[in-house]
Amino acid sequence: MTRETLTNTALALALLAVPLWAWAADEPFIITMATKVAILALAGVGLNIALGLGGLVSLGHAAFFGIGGYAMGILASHAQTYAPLTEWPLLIEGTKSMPVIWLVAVAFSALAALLIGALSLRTSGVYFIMITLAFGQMLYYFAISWPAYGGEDGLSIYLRNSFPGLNTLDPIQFFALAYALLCAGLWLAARLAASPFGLALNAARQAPARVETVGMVPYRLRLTAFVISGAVTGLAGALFADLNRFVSPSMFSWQTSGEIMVFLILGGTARLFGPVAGAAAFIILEQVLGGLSEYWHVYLGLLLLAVVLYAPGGLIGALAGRERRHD
Amino acid sequence: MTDTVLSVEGICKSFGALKASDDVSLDLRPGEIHALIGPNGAGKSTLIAQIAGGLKPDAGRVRFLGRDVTALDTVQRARLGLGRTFQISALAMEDTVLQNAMLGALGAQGRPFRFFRPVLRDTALREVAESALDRVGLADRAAMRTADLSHGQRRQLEVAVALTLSPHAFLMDEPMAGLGASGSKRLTEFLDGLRAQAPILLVEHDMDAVFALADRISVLDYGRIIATGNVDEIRTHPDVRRAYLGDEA
Amino acid sequence: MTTILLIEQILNGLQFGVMLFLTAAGLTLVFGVMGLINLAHGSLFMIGAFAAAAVAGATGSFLLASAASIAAAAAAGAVVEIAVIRRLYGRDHLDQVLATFALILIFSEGTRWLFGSSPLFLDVPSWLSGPVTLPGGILYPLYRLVLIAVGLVIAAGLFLLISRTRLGVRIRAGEADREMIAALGVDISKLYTVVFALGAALAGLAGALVGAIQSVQVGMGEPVLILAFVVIVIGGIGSIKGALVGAILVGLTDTLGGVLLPELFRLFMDNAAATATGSALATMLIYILMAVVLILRPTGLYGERA
Amino acid sequence: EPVKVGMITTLSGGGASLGIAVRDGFMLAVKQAGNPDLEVVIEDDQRKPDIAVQLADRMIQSEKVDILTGIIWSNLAMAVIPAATGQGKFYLSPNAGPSALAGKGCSPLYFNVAWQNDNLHEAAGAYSSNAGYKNSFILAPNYPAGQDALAGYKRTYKGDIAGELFTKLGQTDYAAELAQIRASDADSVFFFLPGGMGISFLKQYADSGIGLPVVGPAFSFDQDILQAMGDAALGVHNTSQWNKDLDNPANAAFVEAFVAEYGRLPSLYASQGYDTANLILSAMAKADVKDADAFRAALEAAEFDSVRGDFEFGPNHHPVQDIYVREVIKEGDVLTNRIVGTALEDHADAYVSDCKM
Amino acid sequence: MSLLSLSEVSAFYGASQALFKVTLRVNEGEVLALLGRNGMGKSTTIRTLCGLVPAAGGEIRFDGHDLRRLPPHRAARLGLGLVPEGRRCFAGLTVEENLTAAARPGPWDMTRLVRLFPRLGERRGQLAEKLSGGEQQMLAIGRALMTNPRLLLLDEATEGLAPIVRQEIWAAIATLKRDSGLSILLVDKSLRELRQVADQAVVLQRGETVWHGPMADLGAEITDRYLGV
Ligand SMILES: Nc1ncnc2c1ncn2[C@@H]1O[C@H](COP(=O)(O)OP(=O)(O)OP(=O)(O)O)[C@@H](O)[C@H]1O
Ligand SMILES: Nc1ncnc2c1ncn2[C@@H]1O[C@H](COP(=O)(O)OP(=O)(O)OP(=O)(O)O)[C@@H](O)[C@H]1O
Ligand SMILES: [Mg+2]
Ligand SMILES: [Mg+2]
Repeated sequence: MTRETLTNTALALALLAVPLWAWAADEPFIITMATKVAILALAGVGLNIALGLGGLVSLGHAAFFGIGGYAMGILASHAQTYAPLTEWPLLIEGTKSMPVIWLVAVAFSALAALLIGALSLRTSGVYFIMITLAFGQMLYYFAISWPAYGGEDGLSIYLRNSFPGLNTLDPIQFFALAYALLCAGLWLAARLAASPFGLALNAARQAPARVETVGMVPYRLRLTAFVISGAVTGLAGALFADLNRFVSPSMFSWQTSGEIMVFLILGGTARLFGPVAGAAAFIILEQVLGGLSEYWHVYLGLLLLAVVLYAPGGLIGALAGRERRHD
Repeated sequence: MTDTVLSVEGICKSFGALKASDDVSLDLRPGEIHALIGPNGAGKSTLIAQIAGGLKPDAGRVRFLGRDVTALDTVQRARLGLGRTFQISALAMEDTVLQNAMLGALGAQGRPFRFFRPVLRDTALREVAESALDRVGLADRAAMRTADLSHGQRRQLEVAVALTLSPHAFLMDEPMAGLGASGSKRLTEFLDGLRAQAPILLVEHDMDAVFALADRISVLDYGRIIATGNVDEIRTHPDVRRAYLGDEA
Repeated sequence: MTTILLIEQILNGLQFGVMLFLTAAGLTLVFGVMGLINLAHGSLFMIGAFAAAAVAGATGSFLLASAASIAAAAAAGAVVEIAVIRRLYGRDHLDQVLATFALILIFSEGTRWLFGSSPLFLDVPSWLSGPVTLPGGILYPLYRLVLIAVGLVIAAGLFLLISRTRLGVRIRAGEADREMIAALGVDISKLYTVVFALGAALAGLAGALVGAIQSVQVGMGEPVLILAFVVIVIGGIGSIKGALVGAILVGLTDTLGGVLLPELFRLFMDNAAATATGSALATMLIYILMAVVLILRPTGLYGERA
Repeated sequence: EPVKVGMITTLSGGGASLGIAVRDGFMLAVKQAGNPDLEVVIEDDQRKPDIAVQLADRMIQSEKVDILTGIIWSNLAMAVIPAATGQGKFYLSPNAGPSALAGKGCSPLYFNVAWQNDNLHEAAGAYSSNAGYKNSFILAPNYPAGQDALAGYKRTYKGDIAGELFTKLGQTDYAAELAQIRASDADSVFFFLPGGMGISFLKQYADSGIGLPVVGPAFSFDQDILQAMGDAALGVHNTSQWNKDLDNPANAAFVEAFVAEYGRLPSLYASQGYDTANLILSAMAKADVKDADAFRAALEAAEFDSVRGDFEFGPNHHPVQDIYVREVIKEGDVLTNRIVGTALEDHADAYVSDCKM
Repeated sequence: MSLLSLSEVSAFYGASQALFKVTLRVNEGEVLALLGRNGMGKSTTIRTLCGLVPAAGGEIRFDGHDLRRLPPHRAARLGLGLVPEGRRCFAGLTVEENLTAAARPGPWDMTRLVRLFPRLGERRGQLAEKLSGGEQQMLAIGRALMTNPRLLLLDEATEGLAPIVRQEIWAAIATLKRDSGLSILLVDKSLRELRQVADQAVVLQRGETVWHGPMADLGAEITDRYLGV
C-alpha cells in the first residue's frame, strides 16, 4: 500500500468514524457538519475530474451545483404544493423522492455542462476560466431575477425529501446517503483516472498537439470530461439543497465556484482525495476559527497562505508526499 | 496500393508577404526515405504541418494512400496512418515514458472512450508501447517521468510514440536534433531498418545522417523545391551547395 | 427616448468604460503582463479607497488623499509581492488563486478590524464637484470628465511603458521565461516587485478616485474584481489596448443595455413586466457579451496567445 | 432553568454593520436587565443562507435553544424561519420581515419586532402624497425586496410615476439612471438602495446637480451609514418607525446608555435589537418558555417599554405602529436625523388578511 | 589565471544526483569543449554554473567571484552569456524585443549582430514563436551576444541549423575567439568542428569528469569509449 492509499483510507474512515461517534454521543450537529463535508467533497470530486484530470480550470461549476440544487428545490416545492410543473404536453408532477431528484439533477447538469462546455472549450487557459465564470454569472443573475422560484429569496423546502427505506430527517441516515454517494463519486474518479480515457485526457492537457497526431480529438475528450464533471457536481448540488432544505441563487454565485475550487487546491489538485481533505479542513477551520474571533477570516486567510507557501501539493501532498497518483 | 504512399501537389502557403510554400510538389514511395533539406526558414516544417494537417494550404492538395486528404484534419489523417514527430518535443511531461508510449498505442487502437478498465492493465496496448520503447532504446526508462529525461532521450521517445501508431508513413521533423554523435548513429541505423515498415519523409540538418539514409533528397529554398535527386546529385548540385551545404561534404 | 438623452447615455457608457479601465489597469499589468492571477486586486483597490478616506478625513485635501491611496496600495503591493507572490511565479495558476484568495480574506477583515464595519466618507473635492455644460446642452458632472481624462492618460502611459520601453520588454520576457531572463542578467525579482507595486498603486488610485463617488466599504473590491477580469479577458490578456477597448465595450453594453432593453420590452409587454424582464436581461448582458466574444475569438479581441 | 436565545446574525463581510448594530442593541438590553435566567449564544452567518440554516440546525440540535433571533436579510430569513418554527422554536425577527411570513406563511411562533418589509416604503409613499409630489421617479434593485419596495411605495402614493427602474443588485455606478431622471419630468425621487448602493447613488445624485427632492426608507439614511454619505444626504426625507429624538423615557434612556456603552450613536437596527431583547425579557417575566402557549400569549401582549413608544402586534404578529418622517440634519459635525412628522399612524401591513393562524 | 573554474561541483534534481564532483576550468581567451553522451550531465553543468540549478557542493569561481553566492542575474552580469539548450526564445516578443531585453552596453549591438546573422535583420519584427527552428537558434545566440559576455556558454548551439549556417557559426566562433578574445564553453555533438576551435576538452560520464586535457590529445580510444564514435 502506498502512502497515498494509506492516507486516503484513513481520511475515508475518519469521515465515517466522526459522525458515528457523534451519533453515539448525541451530537447531531457534528453529523450535519460531516454530511456537509461529504457533499461539498463530492462537488469537489466533480470539479476535480475536469480540473485535475483534464486541466480545465472551471470557475463556473457553481452553475452545475446550482442546477442540481434547483432541480431539488423545484421538484420538491411542486410536490409540496401539489401543483404540477407542466400540464401540457405532458403532465409533470413534482416529487419528493430523492432518487428521482438525483436523476433529474444529474441529467440537467450534464446537459448544461454539454452546452456550456461545447462553447467554452473553444477557448483555453485563463479565457476558459473566465468564460465558465461568465456562464455561471448568467445563471446567477437569471436565478436572482426569476420570480417564479423565489428570486433572491430562494426556495424553502420544509421537510427533507425521502429515500425508500430510510428516514432522511435522521441526520445519521442522511449522512449515510451522502457518504455512499461520495464513495461512488470517488470510485468513478479513480476509475476514470486510470482508464484509457483518463490517459488520453491527461495527455490532452499536457500536449494537445501530440494527442491529435495519434488520432484523438482533444476537444471531445475534454467535453466528455466536462460533462461527467458537471453531472457529479450537479448531484452534489441536489444533496446540498436537501441538507439545507433550501435553495437560493447563492448556490450559483462565483463565490461558490471559488469555494469548491479552494477545497480542491487546499486538499491537492489532481489527487483523488484532495477534495475530501480540502472540504474537511475548510469546514473544520470555519467551525473552530469562527468561534475564536469576530475577525476569524484573517486567521483563515493566514492558514490558507501557509498551506500554499509551505505545502504546495495541498494537504494530501503534505500527508502523502508529492508523487502523483498514477504509477 | 499505388506506387506513391504520400504525395503533395502544388502546395502554396503564405504568411502575409512571406511565401513559406511556393508550388511545392513531392512524393513518398513505399520503402524509401525521402529527405527534405533546405536552409533554416525555407519552409520545411511548414510543409510538414500541411501534410500532417495542422495547417491548411492556400492551394494544392495532399494525397495519402491514394486518397485526397486535403480536407481532412490532423486527427483524421493520423487515423489513416500518418505518423509524425515534432521538431520541438510535444510530450506529456508529467507522465511516465511508458504512459506516453501507450498514448500512441491507444490512439492507434482508436477507442479512447473507455472509462473503467485500467489502461495499464491492457496488455495488448502495453506490449505495443513496450516494444516501441525497446526499439528506440528507452526500455529501461519506461517508469521514469518524462520531464526527467534528458533532451536527447526525449527525442527518442518522440520516435517511439510515432512507432506505436504503426503508421503507413512517417513524417519526421529533425529527429536527430539534440542527439549526440552516438545517439545519431544509433538512430540512423534504426531508421534505416524502419523504412521497410513504412516510408519516411525526413527533415534533417544532419548531413551525415541524410547522406547515409536518403534514397532521394528534395531541397527547399524560400518555399520552392530547387532540386530533387539522389545523394550524389544533390551533394554536387551547385545551387544546393550555394544555398545550403556550403563546403560541407 | 430623445436623441440628446441617447447621446448622454452613450457618453455615460463611455465614461463607465473608462472608469472600468481605470480599475482594471493595474490588473492588466499584473495579470496580462506578469501572468499572475491576482484575486487580491480588489483588495488593493479597497486599500486605496480607505487610505484616501482616512487622509481626506484628517487633512481635508483630496490631492493628499489620492497620494496616500497610491502610497498605501503600492506599499501593500510590494509587501505582498515580497512575502507571498514571489514564491508563486513558478507555480501553477491555481496556487496563485488560492494564495490571493487568502489575501482577500486577510485584507478585507484586516481593514474592518482597523476601520470598523461602517462605510467611510470620501467625497469629490469642491473644486471638482457639480456639473458642467457640454456642447449640446448636456449637463455632465465635472468629476466624471476628470475620471475619463485620468483613465485615458493611464492607458496611454501603460501602453508606452509596456510596448516601448526596455523595462516593458523585459517584463514581458520575464513572463515568457523567468529563468532565462534571469540568466541573461536581468534582476527579474526586483523588476516584478516594482511592477506589482505599480499595479497595486494603480488599483489604489482607482479605489480613491472611484471611491469618491461610490461607497467606501469593506468588500467594495469584489464586484470590481470580477468586472476588471471581464474587461481584460474581452480585450485579450496582455493587451493594454484590448483592456481599454474591452472596458469601453463593457461600459457601453451595460449602460445602454440597462436603458434600452426595458424600452425594447415595453413594445410588447406591460410596463412593470417589461421593466423587470428588461432589467433582468440587462444584468446578464455583459456576461453574454463576454461569452460571445470568447466564442468568436477564443483569445479575446486583441489577445495573441491562449 | 434559563431561557436560551440563539442569535444568528451577520458579523463579518459586507453588511456586517447591520448585524453588529442589532447585536449591540440586543446585548445592551440583556446587560441592563441583568437577568441570570437569560442566556444568549451568538453566531455569524456571513450573510450566507446555507450557513444560516446550518447555524440554526446547530442551535436547535446541539445548543437546544428556546428562541431564535438576529437575522438581518430576508433571503436568510426565508431559509431559516420556516424550518425553525417547524421544529417548534420561537423566532423573533429584529429586522427582516418578508411578505411571505406576514401573509400565508405566518406562524404562531414567529414574531416580527421591526416591521413588515413594505412598511417603510408605504410610509414613504404616503409622505410623498402628503408633501404634494405629483410625479415620482422610483428605483430599486432588481430582486424580491426591491420589487416589494416599489410595490409598497405605489400602494400608498397617489401621484403619477414619472419613471420606474430596476437597477442591478450591487450596482455602483448610476450615471445612466441619473440621466434618465434628469430627462424625465419628475418632481421627486424615491429610491430603495440598501447599503453601499445607496451611498453611491446619493453621492452621484448630489454631484449631478439634479436637485429634485429625495425620499427613501430609513435604511439608506441610518446612523451608521450617514457619515459615509456626507453632506449629500442633508435635507433628505426618510421614513422610519424610530429615531433617537423620539420623545419617550425608554428611548432617552436607551440612547444615553448606548452612547455610554459603545461610544457611538445608536442606529435603527440597534433600536430594533434592543426592543427584541426587551420583548423577550417581558415575556419571560410572565410565562415559562417551555409552556409555548403561555409564552406566546405573553409575547403577543408585548408589555414592554418600547423605544418607539406604544407598541403592539397585529394578528399576524407584525407590529402595528406609527411611522415617522425624518430629515437628515447635522448636529455639530455629525450627520443624524430628526423627526419632522408622521407619515402613517397605527399602520399595519398589507398581508395581514392572508394570515390564518 | 583561469576565468572560470569549477572544482568538485555536485548537483541534484530532487533526490537524484546529476553531477558528481565535476571539475573544469576555462582560461581567459580559451575555448573549452564539454563532451559526453546524452544525459551525462553537460547541460546540468552549464545550468549549475549559471546558478539555475543549485550546486550542492564544491566551488565555482568566475573572475575571482564566488558564483555560488550569487543569484543567476548577478552571475550573468559578471559576463556569462548563456545560449541554452532548446533555444528558449521569449515567445511573445518580436526578434528585436528579444534582443533588446538582453542588451547590455558593449561592442555587440544590433548592427553588428545583423551583420553576423542577416536573417535576424529580415525577421526583426516577427514574433519569436513564429520563427523557424534555425532562426530561433540564431536568435538565441544573438541574444547572448547582446549581453556582451566575457564567457559565452553554448549548449548545442548549432542544433538544427543548416550546414552552411553552422559553418558560419563555427567561423563566427573562431572569429570571436580570435578577435575579441572571448572565452567560450561549448557543448556540441560535432567533434570534427570542435577539434578546430576548442583548446581544451572535458568529458563527462554519468555526471563525473572522466577525462580532461587539451583537445589535441583527445584520442580515438577516449572518443570511442565515452562518446561512442
Ligand atoms: N505562423 C507563422 N506566421 C508567420 N510566419 C511564419 C509562421 N510560421 C512560419 N513562418 C515563417 O515561415 C518560414 C518557414 O518556416 P519553417 O518553420 O517552415 O522553416 P523550416 O524550413 O522548418 O526551418 P528550420 O530548418 O529552421 O526549422 C520562416 O521564415 C518562418 O519565420
Ligand atoms: N529537470 C530535471 N529533473 C530531473 N532530472 C533531470 C532533469 N534534467 C535532466 N535530468 C537528468 O539529469 C541527467 C543529466 O542531464 P543533462 O540534461 O545534463 O544531460 P546532457 O548531457 O545535457 O544530455 P543531452 O545531450 O541529452 O542534452 C540525465 O540523466 C537526466 O535524466
Ligand atoms: Mg523546421
Ligand atoms: Mg544537454
